[in-house]
Amino acid sequence: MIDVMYFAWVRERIGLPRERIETDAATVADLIDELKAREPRYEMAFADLKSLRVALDQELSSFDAPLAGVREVAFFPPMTGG
Amino acid sequence: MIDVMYFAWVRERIGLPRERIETDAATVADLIDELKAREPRYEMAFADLKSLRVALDQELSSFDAPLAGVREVAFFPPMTGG
Amino acid sequence: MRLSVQQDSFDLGHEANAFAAGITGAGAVVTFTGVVRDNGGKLAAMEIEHYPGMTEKAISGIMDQAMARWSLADALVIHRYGRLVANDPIMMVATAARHRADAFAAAEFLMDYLKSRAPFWKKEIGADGSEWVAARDEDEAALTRW
Amino acid sequence: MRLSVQQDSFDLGHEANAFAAGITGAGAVVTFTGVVRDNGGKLAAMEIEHYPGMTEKAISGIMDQAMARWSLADALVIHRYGRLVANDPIMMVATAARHRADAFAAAEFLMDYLKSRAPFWKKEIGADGSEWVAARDEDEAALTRW
Repeated sequence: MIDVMYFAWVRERIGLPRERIETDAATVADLIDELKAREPRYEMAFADLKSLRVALDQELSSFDAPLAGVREVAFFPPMTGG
Repeated sequence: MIDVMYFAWVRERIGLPRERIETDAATVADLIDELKAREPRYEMAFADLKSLRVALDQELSSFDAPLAGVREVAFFPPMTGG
Repeated sequence: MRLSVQQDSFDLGHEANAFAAGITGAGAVVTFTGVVRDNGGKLAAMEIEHYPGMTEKAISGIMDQAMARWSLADALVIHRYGRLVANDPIMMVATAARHRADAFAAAEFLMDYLKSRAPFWKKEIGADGSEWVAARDEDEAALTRW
Repeated sequence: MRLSVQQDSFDLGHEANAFAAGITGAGAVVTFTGVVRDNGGKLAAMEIEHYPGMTEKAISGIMDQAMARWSLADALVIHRYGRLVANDPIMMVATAARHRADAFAAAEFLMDYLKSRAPFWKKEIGADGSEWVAARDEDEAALTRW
């Protein structure tokens, strides 16, 4: 079980801020493929990975990072703070 | 007649903040030579021109600048504002 | 060193004075304040979303880096989230150092990292709809200078 | 645009708020404040001498250059002269711009020119005598970047 969180327009497209997912995905990319296979709203949210960022346990990471031991995955667009 | 002003340690070495001087000096350097010839305190103040700056009519200038038409000459060390 | 991620507004003058009063031996104090632009009257509000937990972690990490890299006497970051209107202060950075070059460099470094590495997302709400603010290429490029 | 060369002290927070309140359409406000360092308790006072007339002329010229060179919404310079003690504010610069890079660059430019081109001279007065502050080579060198 893994906590998956969505922010900004990723959250809006998927329609919820977080969910708990049962997955055997080995990497972030594998998890994304699983999610995209679920429903069109996920496919839409993950259509362009270049416009997405991922954090694993609240640290910026990359799509090929392994998920072993990770409790929290977050997907969001590039940050626009400051 | 020209107004000559001194600031910071130049003022302290010469012992006065300003004076009116009757001079035919063509350039700042000529004026300095005249002043140095007057008294040791002037010679001391103008001993090292590299540590001095000059302003003509309140604009930074150079020692070889002509004095024609100038009403106010100021001598001082490099500025230390801010 | 103080970090505040908050919904409430803050007073630039009050924060600047409190920051300056707390430092000793530092001759140079720099502040940066970000204010909501009204976009020529087209902006009704700005919504700032963030990632609680990661926000504090990311900014603390950035501040630790700044403290280690420059000779800072102190540093402050305040960043708001939630609903803001035109002319509201969004965020503030303050740095104090013995020499001005360190205070300026650290403040710019903190701003560059806050812009692109702290998990905040701005949405502009106008009369004719709302839009997520797009990240600017030059903000990402600004990171390469550090 | 406001310039004040004054003997009286000033309040950083008050000035920062007044400056920020006066600008519109600018998202970025930078302030720099110079404070008298106590040099580890050795400083009794600081005397700042200036050249009335030339001071205002030189700083106005520097501010005009900054306004022309960057897209500034506004700029402020306050510089004191006379007798100051440790922790007194010496001077302040504020800039406002649409983008932070302009506000930062203009504030640093103003500081670099104020340091070496505005006719102020500082004298540090300690328990065991007084000394004119020497100009730093790096302050003169800083001008070459603009």
